[in-house]
Amino acid sequence: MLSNVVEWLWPGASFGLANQLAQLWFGFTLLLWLAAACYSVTFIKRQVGFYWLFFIVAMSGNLLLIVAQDVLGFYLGFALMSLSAYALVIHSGSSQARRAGRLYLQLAIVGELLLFAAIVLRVHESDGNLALAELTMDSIQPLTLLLLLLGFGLKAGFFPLHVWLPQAHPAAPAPASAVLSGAMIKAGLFGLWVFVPASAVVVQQWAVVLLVLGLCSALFGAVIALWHQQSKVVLAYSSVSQMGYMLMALAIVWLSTGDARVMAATVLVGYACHHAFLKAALFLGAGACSSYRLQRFHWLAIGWCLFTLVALPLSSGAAVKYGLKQGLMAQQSSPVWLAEWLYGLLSVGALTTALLALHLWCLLRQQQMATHSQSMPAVSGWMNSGWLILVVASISMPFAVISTQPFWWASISLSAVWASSWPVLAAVLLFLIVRQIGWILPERWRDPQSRFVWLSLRAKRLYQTQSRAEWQVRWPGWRSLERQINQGLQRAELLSTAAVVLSSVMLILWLLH
Amino acid sequence: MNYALAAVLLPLLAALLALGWRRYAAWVSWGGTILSLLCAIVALQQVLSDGPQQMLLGNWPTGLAIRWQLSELTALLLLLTTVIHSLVASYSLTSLRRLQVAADFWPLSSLLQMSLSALWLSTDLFNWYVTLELLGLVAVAMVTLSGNKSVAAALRYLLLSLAGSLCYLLGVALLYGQFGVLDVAELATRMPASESHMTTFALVLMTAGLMLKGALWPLHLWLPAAHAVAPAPVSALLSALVVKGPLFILWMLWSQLATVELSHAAAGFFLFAGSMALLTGGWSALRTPYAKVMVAYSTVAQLGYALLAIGLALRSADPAFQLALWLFIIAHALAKTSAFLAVGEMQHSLGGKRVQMLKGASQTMPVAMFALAVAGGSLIGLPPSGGFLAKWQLLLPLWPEWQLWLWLLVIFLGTLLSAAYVFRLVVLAFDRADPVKPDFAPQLLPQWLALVPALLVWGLAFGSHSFVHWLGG
Amino acid sequence: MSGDFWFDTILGLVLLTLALATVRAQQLAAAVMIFVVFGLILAVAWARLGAADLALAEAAIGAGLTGALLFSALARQAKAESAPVSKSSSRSSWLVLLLSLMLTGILCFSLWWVPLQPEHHLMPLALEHLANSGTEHPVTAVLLNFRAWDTLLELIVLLLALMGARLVSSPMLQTPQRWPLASQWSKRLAPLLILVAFFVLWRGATAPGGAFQAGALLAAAAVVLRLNHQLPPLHWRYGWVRLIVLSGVLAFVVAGIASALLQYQPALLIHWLEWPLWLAKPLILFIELCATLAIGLTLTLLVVGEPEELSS
Amino acid sequence: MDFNSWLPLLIVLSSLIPGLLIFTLAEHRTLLRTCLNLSGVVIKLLLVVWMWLGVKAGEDYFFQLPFLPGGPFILHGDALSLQFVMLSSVLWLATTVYAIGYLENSPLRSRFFGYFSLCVSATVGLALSGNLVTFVLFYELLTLATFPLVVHRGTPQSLRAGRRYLAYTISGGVLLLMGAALLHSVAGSPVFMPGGYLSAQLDTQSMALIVAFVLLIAGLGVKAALLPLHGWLPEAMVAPAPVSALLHAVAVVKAGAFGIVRVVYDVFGVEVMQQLDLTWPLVVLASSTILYGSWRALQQQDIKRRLAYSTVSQVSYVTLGVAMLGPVAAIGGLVHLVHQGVMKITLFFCAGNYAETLGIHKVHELNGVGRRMPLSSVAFSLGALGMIGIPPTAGMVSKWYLSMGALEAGFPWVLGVLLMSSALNAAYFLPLLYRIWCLPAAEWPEERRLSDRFETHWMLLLPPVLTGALIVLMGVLAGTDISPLSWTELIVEREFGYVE
Repeated sequence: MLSNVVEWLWPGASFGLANQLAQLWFGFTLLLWLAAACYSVTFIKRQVGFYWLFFIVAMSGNLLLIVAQDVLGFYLGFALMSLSAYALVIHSGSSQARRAGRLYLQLAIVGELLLFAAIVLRVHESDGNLALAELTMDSIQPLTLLLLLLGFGLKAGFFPLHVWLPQAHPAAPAPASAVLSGAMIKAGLFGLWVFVPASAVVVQQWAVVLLVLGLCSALFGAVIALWHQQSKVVLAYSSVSQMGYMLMALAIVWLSTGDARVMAATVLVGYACHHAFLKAALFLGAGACSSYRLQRFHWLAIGWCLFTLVALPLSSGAAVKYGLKQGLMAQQSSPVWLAEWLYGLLSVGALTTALLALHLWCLLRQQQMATHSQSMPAVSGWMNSGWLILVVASISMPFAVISTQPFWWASISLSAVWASSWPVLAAVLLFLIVRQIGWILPERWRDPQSRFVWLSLRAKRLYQTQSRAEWQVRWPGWRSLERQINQGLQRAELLSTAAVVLSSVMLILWLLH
Repeated sequence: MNYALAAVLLPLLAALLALGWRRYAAWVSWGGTILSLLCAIVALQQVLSDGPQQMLLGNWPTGLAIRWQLSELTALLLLLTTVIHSLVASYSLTSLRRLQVAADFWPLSSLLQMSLSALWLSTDLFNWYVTLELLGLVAVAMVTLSGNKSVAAALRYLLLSLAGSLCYLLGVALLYGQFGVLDVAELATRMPASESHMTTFALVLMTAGLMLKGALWPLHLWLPAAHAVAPAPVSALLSALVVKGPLFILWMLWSQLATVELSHAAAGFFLFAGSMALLTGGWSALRTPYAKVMVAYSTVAQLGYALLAIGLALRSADPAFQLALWLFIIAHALAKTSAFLAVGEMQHSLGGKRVQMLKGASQTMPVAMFALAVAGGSLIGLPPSGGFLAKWQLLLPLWPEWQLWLWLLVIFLGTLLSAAYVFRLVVLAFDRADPVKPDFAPQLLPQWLALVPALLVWGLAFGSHSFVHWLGG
Repeated sequence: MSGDFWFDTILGLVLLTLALATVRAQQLAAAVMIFVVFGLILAVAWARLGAADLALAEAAIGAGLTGALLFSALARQAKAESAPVSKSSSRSSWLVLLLSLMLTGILCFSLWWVPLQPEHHLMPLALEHLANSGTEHPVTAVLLNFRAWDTLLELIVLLLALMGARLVSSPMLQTPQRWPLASQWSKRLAPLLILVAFFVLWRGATAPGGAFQAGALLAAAAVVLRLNHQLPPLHWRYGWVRLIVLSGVLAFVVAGIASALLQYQPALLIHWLEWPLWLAKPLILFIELCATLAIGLTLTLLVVGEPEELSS
Repeated sequence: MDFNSWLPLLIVLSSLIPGLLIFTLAEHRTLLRTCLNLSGVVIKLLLVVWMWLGVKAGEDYFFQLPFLPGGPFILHGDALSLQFVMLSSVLWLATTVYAIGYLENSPLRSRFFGYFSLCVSATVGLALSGNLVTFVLFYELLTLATFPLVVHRGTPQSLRAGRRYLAYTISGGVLLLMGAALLHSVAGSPVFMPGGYLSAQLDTQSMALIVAFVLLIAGLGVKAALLPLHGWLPEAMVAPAPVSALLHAVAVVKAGAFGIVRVVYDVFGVEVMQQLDLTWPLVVLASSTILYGSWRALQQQDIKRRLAYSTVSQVSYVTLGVAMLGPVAAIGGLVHLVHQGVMKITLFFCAGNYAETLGIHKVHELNGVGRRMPLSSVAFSLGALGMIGIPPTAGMVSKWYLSMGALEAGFPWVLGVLLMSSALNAAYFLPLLYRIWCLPAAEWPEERRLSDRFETHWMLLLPPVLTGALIVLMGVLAGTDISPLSWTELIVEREFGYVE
């Protein structure tokens, strides 16, 4: 554990990685960025300077927020990350990207402000303590909690706050999407983890809601994804879905106590790590799929990632899912019936996730087929290496990350294998049946447009108004009246009049006196 | 006292010499002024060290003789007169050569200085009449210096001035008829005790006459025409000095001769007249299309402050109002000198009488324009000018008396109006799009001389301690 | 009702009538003429009131000099252009009338309150000091000794009047053609007038009279001579003309300075215009003489001075 | 008198004397003028640094001259005044360099630089004023010295702006004068002291104190551009860029804000303010100004006008922080005095650069400027981000302290105001950045290309780049000893008697 107060930076600045989990978080984030960087070397072809500038700023922001041990440092990192990501989103310069970017930026700013308010309130609640470590000890006001949830939630992108995700991810270049989905949205989660004091009463009450919300998000994301025909949109919705699981994990962390909490935290970090690698790898794959000629091992890698996504045994997914279920059952704060219901619904979630994976596989294949693969360039070494890092990391995660190893071992027990496999099998079955029937999604249901892009345009019109003329006083006939007065004031007879008036005044004065 | 006497006689001698020895009129007059300036300084010093002094002319007993009194106030006014006259004379030395009737300017201006000095020193009702008459005639004669175009204004000025003098004289006669003395101090011992309709009427008559001569609202209408038509140094002298004479007498009359009730009643009138002067004078100055008329109206407005101060001083025992009155007089004299000299200089070089001729003056005649702006700053009352000092002295005792809030409002509005008309000129001067080209190369020295009084008045606030010490008791 | 009463009443009525007639006269010349008559009657009135000084002064200045001034003004006027009487001016004349009436009313009202016998503090004082003043006549004493400063300033007033007049260039004086009778008449009249003038001056020391009246008479003589071309043009550029015009004031100042120097004592205050007792009478006489000459010449120049003579 | 008491006067004179000398220079003496200017700047900066070190070490700098009766002319170098003095001296350096480049070959430079130096003298004098009378004196002088700069261009438009400027500021000055007179008549004009000097009059003269407060705030509010009195500021933007930059963004408006600080803390004092219940009206006023200014800024299509309205909004942060009467809020307000100055001057420099180099005045002309003028645009972006309050810029620091202070002082709704304002700031600044960086370039007029120069004249480029760097440094290095933040903490601790 290294923590380090730096006197000469902003007030209270201190850095360090508080515990093993934070180290792990830092580690996977760093790896993710490195992989994306490798991938970007040849993938990015226009406006390279800008791309790298903002890539690096976003990366440093992301790393800073993990490393920061004080509020301001965290906020600095968070803001740097989320704002410079805007440049990554609109990098392609297409109108779609700009629309998506606008929505992203609007929400990022709003989120930033809400977060700022939340942080200020939070610090105020704890008597101006700027050290993160001391924040978690205190109670929390409902308003602060709400603001925190909204602020971080807008970044984390779970269910009701996910609106920017399906827009921004397809617009951004693949490596940018990878880090967006793999690392940046996790930062929101990380923030919640860091800022919300688990033991506060309010948190205990709200966590149950969050648990349900997380599951909703998980189901919603996966189901909506099936409607979409663009691979990156599907991936984005998958992220929404997966963030739902992670939200559940977080809620479990809050709800559980003692050792169970440590376990739940491990699950949370493990889940984040797992999802980061696989989603980044998938995005890289999806990016390569549209404009590069893929080799067989590429498809293998994509397959493995999907395999992991649906949490089939031996993958890291299975481990973290198992951990999640364990955690859900281990916590005692929520009603038992709710936990059991949720436990059951998690299987439905797995089913939908599997459907999504299959849908995605088909889409990617179609994408590759649709283009003349021979005329496509081959995937370059840099890209391969970036991809490779992620896939290898994904495969090796259960072994490399010691804290999740118990779950992995547990997940290959027979019951666990069955529990994780039957939804997948059901999904495959369902998929095959649908295939067999030949039912395809009606045209008008495909790619539903999000209303939020339109709303963002309206919002923009609201604040980009034309200047109006200043309010001016106009008096009709003012000038001529004034001229008359002036002429009157300078008349010759005025003197004698004045003399008379003066004399009368004095006379009256005198007589009265 | 001897030096005060010298300060009165030197300009008289200079005037006589200048009349007789016409070739060197300018130098003689100028030399006389400078010498009298030195004398006035010494006189002030003596008063400050030895206290007030008095002189009975001819060494006859009190009552029979005319009594001269040299107090701190009169010494200061004497100094003011000599300072302003020497400044104007210096300016005229450099600029008056272009005027046809220059030779007549010198004796007249020296006589003006002499008569005003005599007025300050005197404490005799009839002697005041004579000095007033003298002052009026000098002023009229000087107005006519600019030739035929000035005759109408000068004649009007003459007639009204005579009417004013007659009113005053009538009042003097009534008082003399009743009390048989002319010395103010003696009258002051008798008059308030035996107050009657007669004395009231005499005071009213004298007030009317003095207001007419001093161009106090509502009897100010002759002033803009007369002051605007005169040559620049003359306007400066008229506005800075001549109108202050009647004001001085007015204050002496009401503060010394009137009963408390009467002066309270009169104070209301003075306050009203002062407010109206401030507002209408300021407004007229703002709207007039001619530059010098504007400056002249500004005099009308500024005299409103003096009237306000008189009114307040009559109403309240606070000596600060008196102090404010004298400070206004001093600051206005200096500022107005500068303003008229500057405007005159610009009018001469740029051609035209309208305000519009000042377009671009800050580029073509920067020093003169600067002088005008600086003098205007004092008229507005911007710190640290003398105008500011005076206004400050007026505001300080005014604030604690809440029932007088109306006059605060008037002062506020008057200040805004003065700012409006001053900056109307200044803004025009910064016009670079369409500047007025000078007809010939502007002379630099007169411009600098026009600036001197403005700078003096801006340094005034730093000497305020002395003023308070001298005037406030 | 005595004869005196009737005489005074008639005098007053005549004065009022003349004043009204002056104002209402249609022609300027007539107005001037009536005004001269008015001045003469007024002098009589002063005489009736026992103010011989004033009567003399009024006769010399009000009737004689003012008349001459007005006549010369008439002569200088180009063809009388009667300015159309505008409505506004008639309105303002009503105002003026109102003002005058009001003034008169107040004046009458306050005169009602004037004590008939004012408590004169100064008269006994003046009489007491008369012996030290160098002259026997109280008026002269007041003018040239007790309140000499006023007189000095009044002399300057006169000087200023001349200077003011010089500055306003006026049209040529239309002198009448040489008229033998007039020139003869003036030849006789002028010495007489000068003689009378000096008599009045001399008399001033003991009885009503003095420099102003004498100067006015002198001026009258000069005007008459000048109008009949029996006197050369008086040019302002002549040194002596200026010297004489200035002489009144100069004499005063020189006398003042000289007496101040004569009585100078370092420790004491200089008393301005304090004549030493032994020198008082000659000084006063000297001043009066100079003043008479100055007044005479000044008035002459005011009346008959020609533009090119006046302006430098 | 030893040197210490002369130092404040010397600081004022160090710009006054070069200014007066410059007036007398002929137009073509460019080199001499530049030397005079720069030497004045450098000398002033050295003196200020000296004083800064002294004040830090606990020295007292006090210069006194008899002036009005009961109200001497006092220059007093305390921690609070040094905040403002330091700001104006440093920014004067930047602006002088900028102005020399900006006005290259334009007429009437002697006049311009003369008045410019006078303005700085007045600003510094105002900062160093030791009592209310002296403050009023310099306040008016500042008005007068600024006016010629506003109308420097001499076009009808700038003359109109000048008239408006005068109408507002002179009225404000008169109000201030009246208020000062009232206070003087109540309690004299002693030296500004922490905690105010009016508590003795609190019981007997509370009405007078309230009236005086209203008058003073109204007078100061004109320069500080508080809500109904802000109308001059956007108009005054027709002045040349250095004038808008230093004077309107920094000196003049800050003079008003600084005056409010003085009045609230050193004349009335916290206790009297609370007793008289004067706090919340000021807070409400400042808050509404913040929102209104931002809202108006949104509607402006002219870059400088947009920046001007932004100034209206941002300067009220200072007022807001001061008005809330809490130590943390005071830190926020006072540190924003510096931060906003540096940020806004950067923005104005850059706007000036755009206008000078490419003739850009309107928002929609900014498209793609980022490629053509990258350094200026970077500086501009930093300034804009700072205004929004995005970390790690200086704006974030002040916003943080203001928010914390609002909570601490019991005005939680102010946090909402700050958030709204930040949102509006983002709404009017981010589209500019978007145009600058993200949109394709427009066609510049041929004569504006200036192919032989990199971006523009180096003298125009250096100042914004330096101040832009400062924006980030002041944010990142806020905890260092030389940062404005720690100096502000010193002020709050020492002057306002707050101990954290």
